[in-house]
Amino acid sequence: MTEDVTSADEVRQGKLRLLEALLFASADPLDEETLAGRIGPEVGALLERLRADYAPRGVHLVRTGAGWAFRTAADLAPILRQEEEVSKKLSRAAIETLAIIAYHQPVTRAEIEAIRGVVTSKGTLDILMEHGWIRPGRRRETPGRPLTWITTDHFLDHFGLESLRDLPSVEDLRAAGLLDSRPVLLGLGASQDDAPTPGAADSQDE
Amino acid sequence: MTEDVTSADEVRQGKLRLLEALLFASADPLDEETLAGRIGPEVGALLERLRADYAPRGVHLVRTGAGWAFRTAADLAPILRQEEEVSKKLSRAAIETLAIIAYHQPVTRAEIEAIRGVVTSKGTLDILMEHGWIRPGRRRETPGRPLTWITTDHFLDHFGLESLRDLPSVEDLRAAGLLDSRPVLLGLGASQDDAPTPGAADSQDE
Amino acid sequence: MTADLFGADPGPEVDPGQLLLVLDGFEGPLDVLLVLGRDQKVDLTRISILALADQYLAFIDEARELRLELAADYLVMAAWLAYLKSRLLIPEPEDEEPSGEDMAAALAFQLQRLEAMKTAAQALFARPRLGQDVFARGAPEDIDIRRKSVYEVTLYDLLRAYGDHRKRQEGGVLRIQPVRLYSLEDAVRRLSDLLGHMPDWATLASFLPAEEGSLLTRSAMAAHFAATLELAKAGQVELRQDSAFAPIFLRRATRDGSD
Repeated sequence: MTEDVTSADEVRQGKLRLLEALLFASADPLDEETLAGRIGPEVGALLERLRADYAPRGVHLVRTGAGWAFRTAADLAPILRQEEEVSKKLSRAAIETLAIIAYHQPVTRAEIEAIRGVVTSKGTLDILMEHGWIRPGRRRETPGRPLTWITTDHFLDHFGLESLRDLPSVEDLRAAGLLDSRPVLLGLGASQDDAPTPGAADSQDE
Repeated sequence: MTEDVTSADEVRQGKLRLLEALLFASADPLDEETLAGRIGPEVGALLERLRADYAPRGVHLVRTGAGWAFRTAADLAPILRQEEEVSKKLSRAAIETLAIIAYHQPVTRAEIEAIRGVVTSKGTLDILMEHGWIRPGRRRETPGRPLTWITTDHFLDHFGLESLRDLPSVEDLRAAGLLDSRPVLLGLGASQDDAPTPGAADSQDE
Repeated sequence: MTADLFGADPGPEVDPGQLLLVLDGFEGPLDVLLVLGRDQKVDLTRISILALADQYLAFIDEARELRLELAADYLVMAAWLAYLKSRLLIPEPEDEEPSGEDMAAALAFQLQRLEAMKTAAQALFARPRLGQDVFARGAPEDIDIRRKSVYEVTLYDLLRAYGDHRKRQEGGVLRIQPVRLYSLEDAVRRLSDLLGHMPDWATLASFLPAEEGSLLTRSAMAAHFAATLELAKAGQVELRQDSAFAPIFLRRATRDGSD
């Protein structure tokens, strides 16, 4: 009887160690499905256990997007910080565009332009995509079928977000009605033509 | 008195966490001297403490020739390595061929060569097929009945596309900055016409 | 929330003159309006659109006085704001058009939305970032348990490859941007005007416009030279060149044809 309990514990302990090693070996997040393939269906509980084990340590187990990864603790950032290379600094346009895609996704380029009031210059969407932060989403089923843009799991990982719900102030902005991506005015930026629906504005671009 | 002890403990705990994070994030083993510079002279004792903490876990702190590093536990190696695969870089020719098949499918090999302007080596299509990104489609009902190539569902899966319709169009690529075909007319003074906003230059492309 | 987003930092007081100095730093007219709006030191939900329109129109006037080249969208915004202003000042006609109040509210909303996104962008980039504040395992071990992706190819790589390919294909299709050149007609008109103020011989070079840009300068030289020939043919100027490659002199033709 006692032996059985011990052996079940040992199996569990072994799985925990394997899970830990798998996550530790990888620099990129591993999704739960992949891990379940190696560990078994109890991986969810084991991940929570591991997260709790590491919570007080200098390395944390974090959930980001679809996956899990070990990352240095966020509170150590001031000591560990490495300044970004100057060449990698993003333009203001790129930073704002990323925020708009993150908060308004899926969002068309015409909508981004309506929000910013300027056309999107080169070196904006392509740079964000090169960083692996955004990717094309589904086409909008409106006239012209414009392409939409969405953020990636790597975006969540990079900014330490578990999900899009954790975007700063996202609920407040939604409640305030500020996540409406409709073009509003004539004469502003990309939506110069009369655009009663968002789709109509997009169709100009496609 | 008790307070002093607590605070000394906290300092020690903080140093232990920093040590852990430094070792975790470093690409190379860190030697004790370097660590002492960040942590303090007690680093030796802290390293031993950390080694003991991790001894039963799936990750070990090991001393290598040059210094200290975290490694997955040696006893797990056989299980971990079971599916070890080295990721490879795909050649430029292969990526371009894949892109052309994706955009022009169904497309024959002769057509791929006509589009690329170079002969496609046998190995290129083989690699793409082996990887499950492309497969033969229907034969073209023209003399010689050449085989056509099309992309697979795995292709969509790998690149996170829901359907082929979600591939960005040439116009989308241009708008995103991934395709800039405007030649630079050096010395023609055309740049004088550039408006102060970066976007103005783009609008000529729309 | 609203107060946090919009009331926190009204920013320094900006007058249109100062704004012009940093025109390059703006991301279009809406961005300018936002900076002007912050200058009112109220939260954007209570902003005076009428005052904002006046500020913006003053800004555009000043830019024009300084002969700064403004992109078309700045002027479109100015025209739109002038229209909005008239709609706000005169009684609303009973028709289908949106009312001035509605238009003003829509503009205020757009400014709030842009401000919200700017604030959100700051909050986002203030977060601990991977590779800068938070770090992944520095020495990942070569164990890829995700069998399906042996090759490291991202959608970006694929699209970039296709874009590069298309770029090579499109190499033959030139889109030539309009080139600013000095026309003969411009030069004739300009020389005719200037000659009235030139009592005596002057070099052709002294008539050339002092504008930047080598191509424009060279085309101006050619256009003015051709213009002098046209004007000489018409009997309006006299030309003189002392030797080959020497400076060309010209003056207004004297009426009696002597000299």
